[in-house]
Order: sequence, then C-alpha cells, then structure tokens
Amino acid sequence: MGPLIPQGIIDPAWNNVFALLIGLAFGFILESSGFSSSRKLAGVFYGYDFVVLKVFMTAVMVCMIGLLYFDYMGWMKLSSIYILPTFLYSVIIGGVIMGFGFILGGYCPGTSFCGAVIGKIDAMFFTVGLYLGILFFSVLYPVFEKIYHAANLGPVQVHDLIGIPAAWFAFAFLVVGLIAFFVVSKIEARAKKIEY
Amino acid sequence: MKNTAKIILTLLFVLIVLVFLFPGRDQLRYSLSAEEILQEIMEEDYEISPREAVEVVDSENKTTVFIDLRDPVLYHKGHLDQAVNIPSGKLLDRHFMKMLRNFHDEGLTIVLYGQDHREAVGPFLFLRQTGFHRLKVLKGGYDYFNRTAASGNGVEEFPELVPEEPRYDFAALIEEMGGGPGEFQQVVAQPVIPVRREKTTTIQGGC
Amino acid sequence: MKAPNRNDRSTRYLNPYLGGVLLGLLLLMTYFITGRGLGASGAVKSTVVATVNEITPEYAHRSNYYSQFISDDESPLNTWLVFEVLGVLAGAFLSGALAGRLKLKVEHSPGITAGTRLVAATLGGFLFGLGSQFGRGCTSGAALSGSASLALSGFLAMMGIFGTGYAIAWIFRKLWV
Amino acid sequence: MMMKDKAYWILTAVLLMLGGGLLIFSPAGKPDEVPPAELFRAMHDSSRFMCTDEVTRRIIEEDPSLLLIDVRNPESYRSFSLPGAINIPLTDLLLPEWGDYLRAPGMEKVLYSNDDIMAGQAWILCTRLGITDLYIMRGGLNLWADHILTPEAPPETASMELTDRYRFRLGARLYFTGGTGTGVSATQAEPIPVVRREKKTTIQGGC
Repeated sequence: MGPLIPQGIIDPAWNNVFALLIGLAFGFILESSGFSSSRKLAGVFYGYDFVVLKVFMTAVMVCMIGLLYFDYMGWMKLSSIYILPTFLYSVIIGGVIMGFGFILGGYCPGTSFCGAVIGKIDAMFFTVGLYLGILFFSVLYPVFEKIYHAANLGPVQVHDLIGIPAAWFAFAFLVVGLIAFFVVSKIEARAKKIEY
Repeated sequence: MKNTAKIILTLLFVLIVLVFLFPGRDQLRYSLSAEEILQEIMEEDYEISPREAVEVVDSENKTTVFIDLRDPVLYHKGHLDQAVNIPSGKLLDRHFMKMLRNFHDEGLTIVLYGQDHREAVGPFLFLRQTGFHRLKVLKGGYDYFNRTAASGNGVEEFPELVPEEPRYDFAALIEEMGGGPGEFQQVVAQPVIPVRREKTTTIQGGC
Repeated sequence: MKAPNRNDRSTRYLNPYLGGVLLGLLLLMTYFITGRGLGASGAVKSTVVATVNEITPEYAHRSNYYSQFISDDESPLNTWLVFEVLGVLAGAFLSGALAGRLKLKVEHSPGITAGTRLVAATLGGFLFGLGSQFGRGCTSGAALSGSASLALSGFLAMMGIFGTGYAIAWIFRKLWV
Repeated sequence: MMMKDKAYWILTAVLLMLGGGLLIFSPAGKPDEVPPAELFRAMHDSSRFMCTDEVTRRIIEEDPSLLLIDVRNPESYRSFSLPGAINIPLTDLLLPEWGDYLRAPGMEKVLYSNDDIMAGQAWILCTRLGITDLYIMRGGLNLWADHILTPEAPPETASMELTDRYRFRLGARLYFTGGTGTGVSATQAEPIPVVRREKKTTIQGGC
C-alpha cells in the first residue's frame, strides 16, 4: 500500500505540507539531541562525546528494522521506496571530502541549519560555505561530470551485494551497533571532560 | 527528561511486544528457491505412473503413503488402498500438517493424488517448496489409476487421461476446418534485455 | 547526560538513544509517506540553482548541470527538500527556544580564536557542499537515509565521512580540543 | 555509569528482540516473495482460472490488455498456438529476460499449455515471486479445442444461455478457422455475439 504519496493514497498536493511537518520534527529532534553545537558534534572524533554516533546509528537501526517489518507485513515494499543509486567513485570521493568538511566545519548541512537558527555564528558561516561549495561544484560540473557518472552500479542494496537476506544483514548491523554503543560509552566515561 | 525517556521507551517496548505476539504468522518457510523447484520439476521424475502405483499398493513393505486430496465424500466413494484423506484446502490445518510431517519423518514417501492430475499440482509444489522432499504425484490422478487398475494387465492406455498430452493435432484440426496454418501469425517474442527499472521516477533523489 | 551545570537548562539535551529512536521513527514515517528519506543539502542546491537562474538565465539553461533542475513553469525552489528545510529551521528554533538555547555566539574551543573558527567553519562548509554533490547527498540524505534503506551508497558515504573524519582528526585536533 | 544507563539497555533489548523477530519471520527467499500461507490461499482461489470462452472472446475482440503466454516447448508452439501468444517454455520461465513480460503492468497474463498442469505450475512459481494479474486458461488447449473447434450442440430443450454460448463458439470457430467450417451451415454461423457486454457474465458462468 505504501508509500502513501507516490501510490496516490494521499494527494500529492499535500507533499509540501508534509515536507514542512516532517522538517519541523526533524529540526526539533536534531536540535534537542544537541546537534546544534559543533563542539558536541566534533566530540565523536575526539572521544569526549559520542552523541552523533548514538543518535545516528540508533536512527539507522530503527528505520532499517522498521522498513524490513513494513516490507514483511506488506505495508510498504522495500522495492517501492527510493534507493540512492551507487556511483562508486563519486560516492567515495564525496564521502572523503565530506569527512574533511566535517572535521573542519564541525557541522553537516542539516545540523548547521539547526545551529544557525538558534544563533551559532559559526553555523551560519558553515551554511554560507555550503552554498559556495555547491556553487563551486555546479560551475565546474563539466570538469567533474565524467567522474560523477562513473561506475554506476544502479540502486544496489548491500544485502544484494553480499548475497545474504536483508534481515541477517540488519541483525548483524544491529549487534555491531549496540556493541559500539557500549564501547563508546566506556570511552566517553574515561575521556577528559570538556566544557562547552 | 530522563523519566520521559524511560516512559517513552517502555511504551514502545510494550507496543512492540504486542505487535510481536499478535500477528501469529505461521512458521512456514520456503526451503527451496523458485529456481530450484523449477529445475526439479523439469528434470526429476516426481510422478509415479498408475502401473507403479498398483505395484506399490500390492506390495508388502510399506515405504509409501498415499494422500487423497479430494473431498471426503469422493474419498468415501472409493480410494486407493490405505490412502489417507487430506482435502487439499485443509492441507495447512495443524493436525493434517503434523500428520504429513510425521509420515515424512518416518521416512515414508508421500504420494499425492486428486481426481485428476491437476488437483495434485498445487499441493505438490506447495509442499515441495515448504520442506517435503520425499514427495511424488500419482500421474493422472485417481481417474487414470482407476482405469488402469480396472484394465488388469491389459496394455490399454488412456491417452485422454495422460496429463499434458495433446488430444488433438491442433494445427491439423484447424487446417481441416478450412483455415491454413498460415493464418496464425506467431509473435516470436524477443526476450527483452531487462532494463533495470529506474525505481519510480516520481520519487526524486535525496539531498 | 552530563550537564556541567545542573541548573542550566541550555545544555540539557535529549537522551541520545531516545533522540535516535525518534529520528529513526521519523525517517520511517517519511519513507512511508513520501517514499524517500530526509535530506538537507538538496535545499541548498536548489537555492544555488535558483540564484544562478535568476542572475544569468541563459547560462543556467545552457549548463548541463543547472538545466536538470530548471523547469519553465516552476521555481527551482519549489521542491520537497526546500520545504523540509524550512521546517527544520522552524523546528530547531522551537526546540532551541524551549530549552533556552537561543543565543548569538561563536562556539569555539578555547585554543583558537573566533576568527579561526569562522574561517574553518566556512572552509568546512565549502568542502561539505562540494562533497555532498559528489556523494549525491549529505549526512542526512546519503548516509542516514541511504543506510536505513540498505543502499550501498549510504554505507559507503557513511564510511567515507566517518572514516576520513577519524583518519584526520588528529591533524586538526587544535581546532577542537 | 554504563550499567545504570537504562535507556541503553532498554534500547538493546527492544532492538535485539525486533531484529531477532526479523530473523524468525523473514523467509529464506527473496524479500519480494509471497509468503507460503498467502500462496496457499491464492492457489485455492478459483479466480486464477480464466475459461476458454473468455479467453476466446478477448482474442477476438483484440483486447490490448491480454497477454497470452504459451508455456509449452518451442516445437509445440511453432506447430500451433493461440494468435498473439508469446512462448515462454516452462524451463525458461524464471530467466530474467522474461521478467518484463510477466511483470508488464496493466496486462492480464494468461498462461496455457495442452492441459492446465504446466500452466498451473508456472502460475504457482510466478505467484510466489509476486507476479500478479496472472491467470491460467482452464483446461488448456485441449479443452479450448473441445469448446471452440468442436463445440457440442446443446439439445433442443436447452436454455437460452446454452444456445447463446453454442452460437458464440460457432462464431469463434469461424474466426479461428477462417473459412467454411465442416458441418457448419451458413445459417448456423451467426455473427459473433462478442460485443454484447451483458453476455459476458453468462459466458463466464459456463466454465
């Protein structure tokens, strides 16, 4: 039956209304989890605050399991949702550049909006940088075009690639994630307390 | 805040437990992939002919159990010796399933039959896919068996009862009636190279 | 939760696991309603496209890149993600206001000046913007939504971002600790 | 401190339980497969059959939403098949290149063979793989030839329904044989009453 809007169960005219509402909840959750503070975010790389890892991984696990249950119950087939296509080189390059951006800037786009709106000036600068970065990419697009489209694997999913059922993968992911939480909490407890 | 967290997580937990308990989905699972089962029905001999069935019924050592998939009324009118009646619609009923499992675990070969061959096709494929591997079908069903058994040792064959045998030479029949075989424009289907369908174009990219 | 000052509401945050569960459920709901995940950088992209289209329409129509996102009857800003980000701004403001975190400031480690922090933030934003275009999504669009939908690219993006982050964290430690 | 972090332990318990549930529930097969219990229900639903008259009517009307699929071997297909049918031999059924035919949206796919055994097998495999709008031509080509090529005249006292059906079949035979059929006098060969919509139900009732 789902997803509701593409299947025409909800009129597409509601699309933007839902966008607004979902965004509202998204922003609220991010901000109240502490994602509006770059020092809190960067803590994940220096061992003093793993909130990013915890929130992020928990969200991935919950949603992944939810999607698999939806699929199992037949409410929404996994094949009916948008699966980000994999362009191998492009995504790896992008990931590495974003890693640099994260360490330098201390934000990612979504969190920088949260920071900017509650008055973090560094987050506002980050957003400006974001704009410039995308502008840079778009102007130089002819140069990047080739690599951007190289090694297209299509909308491939991990379990297809490894060849195990999605549920097993999800379960393994779950176990690894939960163990990671335990470990990082230990590290966190031992790390030097940083005031911010 | 911490209390709220606890309360919400607990509620979630309860909800999940409830979801967990209620659907009550059965434990049935496919033990063979569709490709495997197809390969099997194409290559392996899973049918036993009425002649063989007669021999099996007459033989002493019991390694085979016949399952009559027909309606109990028909079953009582006549069935193979020692056949067990499990109407095909009730195959999934717990006690029938258990009975079949027991037969299977005892090492018996299960032979399914219906009135005609068709009635056993679905149950056969279904059981075969869900874990029964010593499973056969009585070719042509009860009708074919009955006719063969009644004919004793005669050499009579009943082509109209053999499944999937064409009863007509269709082309010849058409021709005889005035239409040439050329009338039939056959579309030779070109296997299309599967285009990986762009997953619903209306849903556009994330970021 | 380690609030340095128990009376200061502004550093009290949601339990990270609760936040994660809520975020996961929100993402699931987003998938269920719209068929795709959350995002953020796409909205900035739309803004870029809109401004370029405003300033030099011919260039925008000629460019392979911009022309993908321009249609004649609609503003490039009329996309799902732009509305979503407007929601994000409102939601974050609401949360910040409720927790008393609305305050204009430059957050930086005591080891660096505010100026350094702002330069680093801009540079970081620039790189993130560039990277998000290569990765076809940012942390929320590619890594979060992608991983949750089991997309290979999601996991690659996640590993790329965090892997690189850890690999170079030591070099840039002055910025943070 | 960690031990006291209740939220973590609750989360762990809930997620592991949910994840474990997935492991139990999820079939070994591919995610798009229809679960066994649903397949069982579907294969006892008689709406999976389409009767020969209905198929014939739609061939004559050149219904664009009808896709006939002959699952017999290529030789049989070449010698005779229904007009417009494509040939997907049962052996090749699951090859990916046929996916686009079997999953063609908005098309009603009708499988047939000489009987309905092979078509029935194909139907079960396809249904398991989540293919919908799929039918079996009841009785296969044998029954089709019985009904359409050699229709049996109803007795004088037969109801209107039967007479109408007989006339339809005679008309259809004319369509397929394309000429002066044997034993059909010109007066008997009425114009094909296919366009009359209300007939549809009565014809369906006959199979």
